[in-house]
Amino acid sequence: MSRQYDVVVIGSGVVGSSIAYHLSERKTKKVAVIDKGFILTGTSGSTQAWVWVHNKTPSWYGELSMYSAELYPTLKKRIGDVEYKRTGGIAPFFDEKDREHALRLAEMQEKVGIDVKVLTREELLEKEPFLSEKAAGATYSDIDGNVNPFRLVELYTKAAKKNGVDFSFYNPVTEIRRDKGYYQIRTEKEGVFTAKQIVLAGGVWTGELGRMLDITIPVKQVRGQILVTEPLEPFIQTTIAGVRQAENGEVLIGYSKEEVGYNRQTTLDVMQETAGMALDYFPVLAEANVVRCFSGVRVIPKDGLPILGQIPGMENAYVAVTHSGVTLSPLIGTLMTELVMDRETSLDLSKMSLSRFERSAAGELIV
Amino acid sequence: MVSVQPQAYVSFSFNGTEMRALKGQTIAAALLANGIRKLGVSRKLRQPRGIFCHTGRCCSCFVTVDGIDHVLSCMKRIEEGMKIEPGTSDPVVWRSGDGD
Amino acid sequence: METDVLIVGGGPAGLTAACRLAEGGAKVVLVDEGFELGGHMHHQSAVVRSLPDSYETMTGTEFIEQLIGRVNALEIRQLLSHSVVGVYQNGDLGVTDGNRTFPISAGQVILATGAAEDAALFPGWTFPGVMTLGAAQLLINRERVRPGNTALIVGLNQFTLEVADLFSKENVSIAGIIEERDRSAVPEEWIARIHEERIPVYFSSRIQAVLGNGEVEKAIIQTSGGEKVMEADMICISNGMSPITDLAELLTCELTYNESLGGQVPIYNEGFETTVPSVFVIGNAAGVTCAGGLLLTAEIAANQVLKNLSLRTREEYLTRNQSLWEELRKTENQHSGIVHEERAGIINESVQENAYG
Amino acid sequence: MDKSVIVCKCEEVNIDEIETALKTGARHFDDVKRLTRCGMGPCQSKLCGGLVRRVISEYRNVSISEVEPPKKRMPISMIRLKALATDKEATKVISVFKESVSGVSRS
Repeated sequence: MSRQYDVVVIGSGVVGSSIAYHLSERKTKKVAVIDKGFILTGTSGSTQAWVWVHNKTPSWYGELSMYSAELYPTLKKRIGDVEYKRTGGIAPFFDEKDREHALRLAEMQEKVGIDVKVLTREELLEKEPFLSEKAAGATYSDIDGNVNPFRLVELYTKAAKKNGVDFSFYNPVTEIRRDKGYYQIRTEKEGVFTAKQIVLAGGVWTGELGRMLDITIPVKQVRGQILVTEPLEPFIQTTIAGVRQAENGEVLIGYSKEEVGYNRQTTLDVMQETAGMALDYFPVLAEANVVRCFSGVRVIPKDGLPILGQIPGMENAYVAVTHSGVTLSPLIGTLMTELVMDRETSLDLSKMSLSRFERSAAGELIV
Repeated sequence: MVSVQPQAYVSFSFNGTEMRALKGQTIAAALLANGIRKLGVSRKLRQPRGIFCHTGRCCSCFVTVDGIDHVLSCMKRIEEGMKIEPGTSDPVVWRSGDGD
Repeated sequence: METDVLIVGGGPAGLTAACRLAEGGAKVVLVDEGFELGGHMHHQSAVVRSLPDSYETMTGTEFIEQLIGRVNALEIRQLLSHSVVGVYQNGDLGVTDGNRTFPISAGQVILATGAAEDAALFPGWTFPGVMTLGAAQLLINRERVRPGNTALIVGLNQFTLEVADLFSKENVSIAGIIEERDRSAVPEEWIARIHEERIPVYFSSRIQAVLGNGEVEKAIIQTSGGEKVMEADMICISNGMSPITDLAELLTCELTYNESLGGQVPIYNEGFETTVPSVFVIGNAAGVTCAGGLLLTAEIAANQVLKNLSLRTREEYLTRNQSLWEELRKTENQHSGIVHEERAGIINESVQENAYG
Repeated sequence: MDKSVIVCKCEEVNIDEIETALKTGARHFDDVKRLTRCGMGPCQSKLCGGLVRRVISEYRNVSISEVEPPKKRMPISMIRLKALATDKEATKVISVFKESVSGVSRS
């Protein structure tokens, strides 16, 4: 027996669950979400969860992130308290020579409306008194912040369920076929789901979903390892790229990148390097206990930029896959809903089309 | 007190009160020998905590030793002159945290 | 640091393996997070019941002291108060002394991490005065502190009997033993022994509440005959043990669930080698067993490690392996809750091929 | 049993909270952990691992072996940052600033 839906979203991570929630707000279509695991078993449950804008490049990507960050304050009223904090974001540099680069970044971002300040050491230490005096300065913007990713995905899901979305967990998709204008999605545990429209939002596994439709979605897996300390008295005010203090006092530290496929092991090598980095930033952390280390596998499209929109040549099939899913989720949910429901979007998505990779392969220059 | 052969004693303080314990005892045992069972409080509900497993695993016996927080009192021996404070140093911020 | 064999855990199993390996000519490093060797057995003032025939009758403490004597006489690098933090990418183990973390590179790794006592759920189990029975035993025998004046013990088993003796010797009175199971599910021999000591046992009972000003002063128990308020300043949990497998898991050893071996336990072959080549698991970490079982699993693994290091011929290895397994079977059938087939049940055939092929 | 009984001692998560998470479709220890924080405290589920699994298995009416145990994480026990830190040159850890700078020079 087949289950009939208007839209099936594959993937219940921060991107998939946001899309499902935003679709469900229209209350016109029957929506289902299918996931091979449970909410938060993938990347969305293993992230630093910065809502990060100010040094995203190229500028249009920064601009996109800014629009998304602007949607966060209203999210609380719509789905509940996701513990979003607009703390301001700092990316410190330790070499005075880097100031020149910082100024160039600020100039570039200003053109799209992102206010980036380049801080002197004194200004930096005034904002973050416990930061190492070795820091030479930093780029800073008010727009950045962080969120609790667990609450975020949980509350997107809860709100979507309330609006009638069906969730099917622990149910891997094994096959997707197109038949008489409908998509037949075969699953391991619950048979076939039939849908008029499908959205691939499988995060790090989206490439595999694409293969089921014979299309190439070029994403790579990049592992990040993060150390977590015991809860400490609040001492970090802003969101610092690489080190942030959560609401409960835990400090999350790390910014590592390794391409090791889906391997989510942590390694003592990177943990030690990360601990070293933490002390470079905040010498006061020396006596803090590290309680755990976790790793997440980020999905990074081949060119690092979001892949968003209709799948070229495939009617009613859409893809939404990006790094920075946490930052971009409110905007992606909004835009994808517009696309799926209204067939047009309030922002031009053409730069993010999957077709750019074909064009690029054909030698066309893309920026 | 359990019957023992005479041994050396060490002096230490707990919450400012001078105490004495057998040399070689863990901090947890030294405190227990002085009638102290409440070693600290839990993080969220601030309920008292004490020795549970005494093998370094359960993490219920945290104390502050010479200013260093969250020392497992069952895994460290008492030393002459140690200043022990109860394990009450967790910040009073409590929300669900982040990260897997 | 480099070594032929790294042994994690200095309890009876780890010490036995260390002795055998060092005697056999291997370079051994022994790491233990405690500040003395011996593990739980070090604080067992009771006679060890299940030692193989070659041993004379002695208490756990005496046994361990002898074993430590043997270890100290050998050239074994001992790292006490050192804990294994985790694993490096190349498979080396990371060890810390609390001041720095460094790698140990070992051709063969033996996990002798022991077992941990299980907790039990009842309202108030988190309060001071509630502790594991093992903690109470250790406090008396090693720390020389009486953990309380009047104890309620949750759970009636072999270990309860052993510590009940100790309590009576040290003038800790026992208000009662609370056992969830029905009387018929408990061996008559245990009940008889408890009756001799005049300790009340409440079958089909559980703790309903722990009362006191932030620490144990009284408990309300729910018995088949209704509620009963009992005065006690200590509640000791004797709820069995589970193998400690943290490091085995980090080393990506495959685990399986086996109730009679104590829960999650690594899969191993007939040399106690896990699914990760050259990583062995022995003692309670390989399934909670009796004292004799601890030593024999260690002997069996040491035998194979010596073969792996070419310090023992294949023939010597085979003969010894066979006789050790025979002895293990005999000892465990007699003294531990392990139905011996359970061990055979988790022995992975693919691992066997790997080891013998 | 009283649903307010604490199961995870470090994070003080009770039976009721665990069952609420299970109602949303959580099946295994780590699913519940991400929703409730059980097992996320200093002992890293060493103490509550078995207890939580039992609560889950009773609620789901499956044997304990069908409830995945918590994924073990490093460090095996808590460690001070200074003891973990190394002088070894960082190769995998990068600076966000440097990364954005390379974006600036690219465009």
